[in-house]
Amino acid sequence: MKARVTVTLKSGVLDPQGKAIEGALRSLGVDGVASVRQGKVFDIELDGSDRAKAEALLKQAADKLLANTVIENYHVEVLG
Amino acid sequence: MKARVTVTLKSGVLDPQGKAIEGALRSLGVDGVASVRQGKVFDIELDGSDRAKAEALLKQAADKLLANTVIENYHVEVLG
Amino acid sequence: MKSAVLVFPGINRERDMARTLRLVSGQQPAMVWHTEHELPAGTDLVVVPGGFSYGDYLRCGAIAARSPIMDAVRQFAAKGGLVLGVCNGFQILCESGLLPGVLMRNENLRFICRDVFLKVERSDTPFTRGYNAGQVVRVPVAHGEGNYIADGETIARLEGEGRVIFRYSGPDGMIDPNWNHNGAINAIAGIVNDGGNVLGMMPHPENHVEAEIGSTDGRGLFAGLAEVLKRAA
Amino acid sequence: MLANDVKITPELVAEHGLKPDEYQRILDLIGREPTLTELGIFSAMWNEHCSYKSSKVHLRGLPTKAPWVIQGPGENAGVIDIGDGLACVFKMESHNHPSYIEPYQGAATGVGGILRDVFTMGARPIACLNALSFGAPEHPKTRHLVSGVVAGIGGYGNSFGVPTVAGSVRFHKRYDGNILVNAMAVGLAEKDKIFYAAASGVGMPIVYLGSKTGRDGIHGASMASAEFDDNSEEKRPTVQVGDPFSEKLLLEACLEIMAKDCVIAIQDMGAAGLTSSATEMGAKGNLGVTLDLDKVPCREEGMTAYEMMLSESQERMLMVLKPDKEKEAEAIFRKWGLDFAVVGETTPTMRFIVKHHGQVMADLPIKELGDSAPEYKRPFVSLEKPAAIDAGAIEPPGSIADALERLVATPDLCSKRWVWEQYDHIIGGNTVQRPGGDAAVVRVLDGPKGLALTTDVTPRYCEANPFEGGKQAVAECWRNLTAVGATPLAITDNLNFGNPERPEIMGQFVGCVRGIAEACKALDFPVVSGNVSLYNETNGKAILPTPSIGGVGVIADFKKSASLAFKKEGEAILVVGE
Ligand SMILES: Nc1ncnc2c1ncn2[C@@H]1O[C@H](COP(=O)(O)OP(=O)(O)O)[C@@H](O)[C@H]1O
Repeated sequence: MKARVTVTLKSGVLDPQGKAIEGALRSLGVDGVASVRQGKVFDIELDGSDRAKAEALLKQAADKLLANTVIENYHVEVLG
Repeated sequence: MKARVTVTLKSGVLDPQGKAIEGALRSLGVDGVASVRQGKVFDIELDGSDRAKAEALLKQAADKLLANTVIENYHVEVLG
Repeated sequence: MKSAVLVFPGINRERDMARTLRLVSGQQPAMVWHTEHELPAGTDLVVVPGGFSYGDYLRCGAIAARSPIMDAVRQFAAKGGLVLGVCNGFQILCESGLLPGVLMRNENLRFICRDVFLKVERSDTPFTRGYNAGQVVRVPVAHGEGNYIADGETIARLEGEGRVIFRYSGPDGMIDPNWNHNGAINAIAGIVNDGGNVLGMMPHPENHVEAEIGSTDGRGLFAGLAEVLKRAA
Repeated sequence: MLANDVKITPELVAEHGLKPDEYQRILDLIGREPTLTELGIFSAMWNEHCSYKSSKVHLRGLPTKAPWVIQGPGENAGVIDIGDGLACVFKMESHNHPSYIEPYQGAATGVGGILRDVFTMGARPIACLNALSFGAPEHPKTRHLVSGVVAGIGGYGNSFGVPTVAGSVRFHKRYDGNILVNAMAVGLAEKDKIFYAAASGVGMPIVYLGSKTGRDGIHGASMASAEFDDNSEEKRPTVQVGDPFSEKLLLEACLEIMAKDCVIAIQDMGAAGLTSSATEMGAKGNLGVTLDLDKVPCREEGMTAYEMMLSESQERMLMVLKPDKEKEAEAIFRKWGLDFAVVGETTPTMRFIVKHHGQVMADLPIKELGDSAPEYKRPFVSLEKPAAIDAGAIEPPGSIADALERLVATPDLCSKRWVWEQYDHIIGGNTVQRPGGDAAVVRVLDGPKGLALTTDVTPRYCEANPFEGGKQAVAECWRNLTAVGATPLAITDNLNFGNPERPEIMGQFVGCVRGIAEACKALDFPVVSGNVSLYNETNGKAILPTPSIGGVGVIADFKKSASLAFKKEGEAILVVGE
């Protein structure tokens, strides 16, 4: 089974990379970008075929490791 | 308008990060993960409301800066 | 002083740290592998050294923070044991919950290696006995992600409780954005936990303990610790 | 039974960079048509990079011996005796083309490769240097290339944990389409504990160590040969991605098993991967080698023998272990989380045999693979020397102060702090003189000995007069070492030139090499390792001839090294020399 975990910064948390990208886009002449926030995706290949079990597993992975829940939110999606 | 650009490594390209995460999940006792590949997301706030224009803009941003097209693929999604 | 230096895969300043501990205290530290479940008996100082544990993949310090030895360190700290985390060690302590906040990418997104000036805010902690409050020391930094942040409440508490121990400053002790090379909030370079027994800092005092190699400004930290531990013993 | 899968056509031969007469040489050597895997093996072994076919005859003119030279060119790195039972192991190597394609990863893997060369010999790396040449600052690609290359060098070295202590950066429009990234690594070992590539003993296990093999960096030729299907995206030749974390583990694991005396021979899997490392270990030890590719740890599914033999995946090594130490060595590698697999053995046959899925994919004479590579005496001409400029005919500057200000503001002469601050130059706690001076000085262990390190060359001198330019580069290196108080001991070189098939380029090469040789002989300053990078040109326009010289010197007491800064007001300033 394939799944994707997306980890994004909580709103309010400063994002120096996003800020820098905003600036870089502007200086590259890409206009119309109001703001950028950078996050991560994890494309995960799972053993087994039980969706519910997979989701539970991914939540566990995200809580334990993939996200730092002090500053990040995560979203789990089993693609099947 | 909100949009998301997802940047992932082309298949076949070594992903040291994904590899390290796989190992870490295993030693944390999260079982059933066969493989992990790490990518990036950019959550972008855009001026204006023309979807087609927004998509073109994001493609340009991805080509110029957000993705390294030698080793990465990207996917643009305007969320409205 | 019976110190223990933790060794995680990818850590690379453990040898610098061990040499400094030996130079200053005259005693060889124990090198403790990350899969251990216990610290050596009688350990009175745990040092989490700098480097790139697990390549700093995922987030700096994230994977190391979850290794078996860190449970032992948490127990050690809970009993008041002294823990020092430098650079990656600071990041690991934050990721493991022993210290609040996180270290983000440097403001200019670049790795920066240079000497910086640190203002020592307090001298009444076990880590700063060797310095005077307000003293300015010159020590090097070498990091890409040293930009300390935490939520407003946490920062207010840290400041209110006097837990900011080191700040990036000018040579005269002035706090000025121009001297804050990584953009850390309130120019924070090092903090302690609420018990005052766990210190995390980005700069490398262990690389400035000899006059011919940089300076001796980093020595005070280790000499102070050795003194405190000798008195306690 | 030899698996003859693909008809070898002249087009396929050409795609593998082999000339018709070179292919004929292969036919004569093996007496039959090669398999595709064999053709790949020959192309890897006989390309310029591996075989030095255009440069070899000239490199023989370089002085490589001195009483303090322990190992000259020909091994992974050069080795010199620095006294007190210690040896200094060092080499410089280019990663020019990959860095132009993907600056971050290209430069990073360049650093990774040269570090492996050094620790393969049993040395712990103690310093890195680099010599970088970029196009004109105003060229649209330059900014991107500079920031990627500098970040890549830092990204690898900082994480691996070796200080990058010196280097050089230049800008010139002749590098617009062809930048140069030369990386040098310096390591320290006990002088009687150096490890070499030559295998010994028949029936010894050949062990694969490090990261898994993927389709990294497989030549464009493989695209033409691999059939296209739904997975063709998977088969795209890809850029090599560096993994400094794995390399750091590989370093620690290698040094640990070397200390436990498990190793007979060891070879880094460099540019031509499994092919060159396996053949070199066998050929140098006068032994045959049989590889079983089914045992090779692979990152991707369905890799063919051809792909495995040509893969340039990084962070890998090949070793011959003492059979009774195999278990011990394996335990050490597992502890560091690295792959470990017995993939073959040494044989008495002098054949290089590659098996995959029960079939023989290659069966070649191992000595001849390296020894019978073509060697060219390419024609060369010396270009007309440019006429001397009459200094009197040049308008004097209005104000010396203005002229000085303009000079120090030029990209070549301005401070390079913005570069070296991105490199960790203090890790190790031994950096006595940091970047910014004439040469870096690094303390040896706990002292008092120190090593002085520098890289130098002035390409415009080499262009104007290759012989004098070659001499000058060595002399400059020598001066930088003596200026910090060191006794110069030996050099490594990285010879970057254009297309050697053009006589005027070959003329530059020959001239520079002769100049280097002359200066090295005069100074008793031998060349102990080096690297040649040819075909650095775009659209028929070559780079400036750029023979980078990396020098090593020794200081008895690091505390006595001299630095560049004025120390006090009112002191006399002396000019020494002509
Ligand atoms: N790429 C680099 N990496 C590390 N150090 C560098 C690099 N480029 C320049 N430096 C350092 O900056 C200083 C000045 O460089 P350069 O202009 O080449 O020196 P010079 O020509 O005076 O020998 C030297 O100390 C050199 O080591």
